[in-house]
Amino acid sequence: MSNIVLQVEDLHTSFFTRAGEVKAVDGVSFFVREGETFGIVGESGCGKSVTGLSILRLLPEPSGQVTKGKIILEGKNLLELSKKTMRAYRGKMISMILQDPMTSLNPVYTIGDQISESVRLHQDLPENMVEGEVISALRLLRIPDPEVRTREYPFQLSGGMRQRVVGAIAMSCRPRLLIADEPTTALDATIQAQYLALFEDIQVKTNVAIIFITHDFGVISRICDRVGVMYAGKILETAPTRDIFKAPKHPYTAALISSVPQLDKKDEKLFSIEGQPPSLLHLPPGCRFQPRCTVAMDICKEQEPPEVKLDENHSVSCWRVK
Amino acid sequence: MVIEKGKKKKIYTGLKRSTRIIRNLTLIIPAAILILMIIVALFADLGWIGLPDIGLAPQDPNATHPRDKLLPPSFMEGGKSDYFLGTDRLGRDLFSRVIYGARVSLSVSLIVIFITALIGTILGILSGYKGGRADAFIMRVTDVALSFPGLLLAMLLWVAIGPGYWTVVLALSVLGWAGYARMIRGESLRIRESDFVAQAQVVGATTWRVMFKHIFPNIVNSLIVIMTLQIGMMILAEAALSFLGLGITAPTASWGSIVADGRTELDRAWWISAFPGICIGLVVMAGNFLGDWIRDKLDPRLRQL
Amino acid sequence: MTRFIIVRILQAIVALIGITILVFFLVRVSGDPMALIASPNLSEEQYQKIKESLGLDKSWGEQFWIYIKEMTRGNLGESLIREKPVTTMIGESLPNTLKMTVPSFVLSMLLAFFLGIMAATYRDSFWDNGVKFLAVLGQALPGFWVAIMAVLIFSVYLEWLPVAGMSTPAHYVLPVLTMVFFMLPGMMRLVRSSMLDVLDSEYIKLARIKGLPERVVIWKHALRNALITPLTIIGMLLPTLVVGAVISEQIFNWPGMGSMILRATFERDFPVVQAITVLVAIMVLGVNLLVDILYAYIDPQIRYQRS
Amino acid sequence: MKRWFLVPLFLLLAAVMVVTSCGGDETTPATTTPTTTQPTTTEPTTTEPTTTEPTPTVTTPEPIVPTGTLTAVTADFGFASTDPIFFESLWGWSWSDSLLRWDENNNFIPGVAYDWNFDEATCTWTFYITEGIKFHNGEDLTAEDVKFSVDRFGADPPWISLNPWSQYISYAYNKADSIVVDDYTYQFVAEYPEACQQVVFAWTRILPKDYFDEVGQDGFRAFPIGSGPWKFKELIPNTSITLEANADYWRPDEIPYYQYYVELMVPEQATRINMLRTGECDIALGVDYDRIPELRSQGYATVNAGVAGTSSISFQGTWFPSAGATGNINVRKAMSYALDRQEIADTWYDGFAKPGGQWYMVEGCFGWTDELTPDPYDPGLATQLLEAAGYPDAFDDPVIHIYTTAAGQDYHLLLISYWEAIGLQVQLEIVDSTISTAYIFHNFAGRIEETDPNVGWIFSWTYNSYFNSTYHCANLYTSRGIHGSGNDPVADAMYNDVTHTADIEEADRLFAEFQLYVKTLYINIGIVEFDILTVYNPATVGDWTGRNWVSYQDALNGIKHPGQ
Repeated sequence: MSNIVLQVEDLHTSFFTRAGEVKAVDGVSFFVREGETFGIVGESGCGKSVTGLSILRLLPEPSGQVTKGKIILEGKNLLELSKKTMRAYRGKMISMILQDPMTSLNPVYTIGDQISESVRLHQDLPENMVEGEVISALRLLRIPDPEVRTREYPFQLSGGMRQRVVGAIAMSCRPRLLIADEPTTALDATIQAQYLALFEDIQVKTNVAIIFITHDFGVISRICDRVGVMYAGKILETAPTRDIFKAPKHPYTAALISSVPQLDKKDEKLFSIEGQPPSLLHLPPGCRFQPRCTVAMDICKEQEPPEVKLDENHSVSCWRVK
Repeated sequence: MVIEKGKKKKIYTGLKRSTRIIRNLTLIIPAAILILMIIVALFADLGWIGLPDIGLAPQDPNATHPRDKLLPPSFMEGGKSDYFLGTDRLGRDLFSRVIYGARVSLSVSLIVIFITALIGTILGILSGYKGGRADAFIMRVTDVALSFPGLLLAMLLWVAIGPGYWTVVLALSVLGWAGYARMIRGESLRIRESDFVAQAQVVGATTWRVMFKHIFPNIVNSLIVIMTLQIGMMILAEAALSFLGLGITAPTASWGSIVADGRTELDRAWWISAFPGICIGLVVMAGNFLGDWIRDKLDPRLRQL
Repeated sequence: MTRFIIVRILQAIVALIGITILVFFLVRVSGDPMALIASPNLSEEQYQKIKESLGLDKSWGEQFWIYIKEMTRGNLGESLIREKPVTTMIGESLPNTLKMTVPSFVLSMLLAFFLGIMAATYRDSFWDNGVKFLAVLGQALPGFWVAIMAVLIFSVYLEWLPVAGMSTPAHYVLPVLTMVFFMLPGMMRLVRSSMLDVLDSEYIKLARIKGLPERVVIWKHALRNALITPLTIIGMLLPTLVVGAVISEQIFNWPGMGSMILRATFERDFPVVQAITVLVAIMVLGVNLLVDILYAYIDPQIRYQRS
Repeated sequence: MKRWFLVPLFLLLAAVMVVTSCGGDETTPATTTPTTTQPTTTEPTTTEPTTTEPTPTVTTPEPIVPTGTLTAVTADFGFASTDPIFFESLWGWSWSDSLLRWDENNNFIPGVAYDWNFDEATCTWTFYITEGIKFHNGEDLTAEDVKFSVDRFGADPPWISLNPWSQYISYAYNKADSIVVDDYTYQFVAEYPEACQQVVFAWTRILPKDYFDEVGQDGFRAFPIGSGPWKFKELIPNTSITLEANADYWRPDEIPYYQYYVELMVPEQATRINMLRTGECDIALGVDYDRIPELRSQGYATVNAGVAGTSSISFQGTWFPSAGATGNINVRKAMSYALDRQEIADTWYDGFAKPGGQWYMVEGCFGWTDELTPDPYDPGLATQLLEAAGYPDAFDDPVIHIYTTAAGQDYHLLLISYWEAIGLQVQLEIVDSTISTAYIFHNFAGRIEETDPNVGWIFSWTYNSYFNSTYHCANLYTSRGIHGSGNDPVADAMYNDVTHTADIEEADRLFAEFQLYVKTLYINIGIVEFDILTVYNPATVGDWTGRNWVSYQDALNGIKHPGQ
């Protein structure tokens, strides 16, 4: 078993709005090992992205705040670092790939400019070596003609290529942890597949730990080693990908998996979950999934289920699981 | 906000009661002010339904009482009860003048808004829907119109056709359409791409039909927002023209012209400029708030307008 | 890029001709310009003399041709009242106007960008609320009213600043501030909202993810993008600039173009009004052209796509 | 974007608006009638006795040394010409000398000519020019210059086409010959004896012929020189004019006390008053009468010109059928009786005026008679007169038009309200100054025509008066006049008598008779005779000893420093 790169313990993140406190992340714990991909899956608005931003400490100020918990990256609690040190960690130790390749590159600077910025900042390199580093980052993401690309502007590239550039920026300093927030959602299916393959490739080459945030179980099955299912600010089930597909323990996980179209079961009707996720301002009493749960019991409406460890890698929060 | 779009709405679902009341106040107060002003304008006198002697204005706005000149408002020391808001240099009743002034100021701005919205909408839809050369041409003209000083045009018209009510209307209209055209074009461009427009085209609807049957109903919201926001702009523009002496001809009162009349008296008869000035401020604010409210309600995307 | 600029210049020239035609024929369509220019009581002989001297005895087409020809030579006609070439009159008054408008413009822009960016960066802070307050103030108060009040307060009662004229630097304070009041709120509001949009964007998030210091994020990544929108509408500031100049010159007795054209208007000095309108049109087109070029410089998409 | 917080903000703002406005009120006492109504008027004193001693030459007894700068603000430079031939160029009066002058008792006194006489047998005026007068360029003023100036003054249009005085004068320029006898003697041969012609000589400013010939008319207008107490320094159009004292002025006791005189054009009255308050100017011209009590109470002084001004209205082309309602004398009479002159004098002029003001006729002026009384305020009689005229039914278009420029708007609205009170329908026509000038002066090109748009219209005239207004009256009342008002043969004949007498006293008597007659024609209705007040700051400006009964510009060189 390789080293744990990131350990998140009981993370609480809230947004303080005029309407009240919005508990976007409400007690999330997980860890990622070196060279491993941990997937966070859930419907939009469940707090996946906020978890990612909390790790980077890039919540919108002053409304968003981590109220409780620990984020330990290689032994250091990120929440205790000074702003300056944290900044030094970003890009160098942790990096992130954002969802929309069309908007996540600055339109007025060249690709080379945007990558070299990171390189210069985090790697103490002589100026003549910067470009080489930039090009090697582009190569890492298998971008053709990297020498030409460095002089181009984002709008001159296709969506897929832009997302690779974003990846190159993220990987330019060989971080220990990469958070990928729905990096493939905006891409076409074929390009998506290529891009996912790239991730595996990168991981092999750099041994980076990856947190892969997505709403798509298909993607999870393709790339993740372990997965956490998140619902309304909480991770309801954590398990190795294979286990979760084989035997989902939480009704929500089960419902999500059954709503994924599968090629081999053509005639079956797709399952969908009734109702809407709850307002994070006014969480239902008891289990947060209970209003939509088809197998809810009385206790579900009264008390929040505790986390139950089924084995070393599989834990679940549900009254039905004992 | 970094939180995703879907979530943002949910945050506001449980608004506090006080917040809701304040939100409604931003609708109720401006709407009340505007409606009040329109009523005042309409009922200054009832001459238009054959009852010239009945009306809100206590006096003829142009009747002079030289011995009562520059009297302060009746609620102040030295004021006379005949003149609620005091008198101007010729002893004219300021209250009556402000009431009649509402008629001119509001009618000018409403007429101008109607004309400019009409022209702007037609050109905007045409430009956005047709695209190509027509679009390029209309947008170039719009760019120039947007950056051409309307004041100069007002001067040119003043010289060419002489002063008067319709000169003011024309001066404010000639360039005013450009703002609408640019905005409507953007909206039309967006809607042009939508499926129902394509569908209409597939079944062979004529250009004009598509433009007004399919595109127009989808931009009405934005149009209403801009038109509301323009009320204040037009009132201010009319006031600026009056200040420079390019406005409505005397003795007809408009809010702008009363402010202008009073500007030389500011140091000794502040009420002449202050009351119509407050009316201008109120209506401008009311228009802006109402516009904001409608925009938030109908089309939050238009934040930048 | 070059082609883009050339196309824009050509378009500007076409637009200028359009405006000139418009202005030229506006007078003529609305009636015989002689009726405007000459008094109804002129003797026949004098009437003809004036008509000839203005070239009004020729056909419209011919007149227009002469007008354009003279214009390209820098001859904008002669004032009817002052009996002086319009260019001379402009030469007398333009420097004064520039002395007031240029500092006002520069100051407004600097303040608008500084305050707008500060407001957007420190959203909902003291800065931001101050900026929003100023914007509302600027929207709802008639500028001339504010200027008059400023004179009453700062010159008459406090006696800090002179009332009118332009002889010392102190004379510039109130007129310049008046103009700033005209221009600043709208621009500031725009910079703020543009900056807010940029700061909300993904690439700013990415820049932060990279670990860039906040000042680099704001002043390198955000600013250049945030500049695009305000720059494209800088041209639209011209009307405000002109209104501001005319009104401040009127209030502060500044012997510039604004006072001149206002006088000319009231005197029905048609050639002057016409000439200045065309001149301003040239200015407008020039500024738009400049903005286009600047825009192309800032936004690489335009720079590359059109070349 | 939440904007709720703007609601209280706006209320605050409205409060600020009111409060700041009130601020003005606190320091300005509400129009208190000044208890100390002692006008700081300096009684004009004759500075020069009418010397008739033979050939005096310029002597220099302890000349004044001009120091400091006097700054005045005025609403408008008006026609802004530097050529003293123009009636409007009152500035020109500051840098030129005239052939004759007059004193405050309306007597003609020496100007450049120290003596003059009229020989009735030969119909010849002989002028004896003071020796040693120098123009600002150092050249001597001689009879050649006088001839040049007199000839130019009376010459035909078009080259001086904008001068309404010379316009009338050139029609009736009673000139047969103009002769230079020697360097300092000039003769003017008239066609008939005319005592009032001295008015023309008093108006004629002597220009340097050689300089004029050298630089031409345009050059002269760009930089005019004369022999007067002030030297032209600089004119910036629509901005300022600067004069410099002529320290070598040939009348040593009339050398200006100030070295520089700067007049700024400041159109806004509020600005002018503010400049006075802040000390940016010493003298404010064109201040409304109803502001004067307040300014006096704040310590500012006023100086009253020796000759009052008049305000009247005149009817144009009344004899044409197209004149409409004003073609009927009863309507015109009714308009006169409808005016409450005392109220106008008390309110608009704040008591600095009295009923009267027939065209250029002020108490004590040439041709004045006490019988020239204004009509009383009698709305009852006015209504009867209107009934007698059959107004409004007898007229196709009963609307009466009165025109003015934007500056005169309020005053005219005041007049109109009196007429509307007796049932007249009056329309105010705001015209620009060009059109107004064209209507009033018929572009100096002759008579009103029946087709002219202003036939039957009314213009109002508010102006400083002069000691002798015969020529102005010719322009208004006679059929040769340029104001389009006169068309009465009796008036023409009576006027002819006034101008065809060699005896000035006889002319005075005849002119008074003429005035009484033309008043009954109701083509001019006097409204008020008002004081001409100039406001100044007594902390920076001393006594006014100059010839203030002629014009403000003629008074400039007599303004002393405080305590001087």
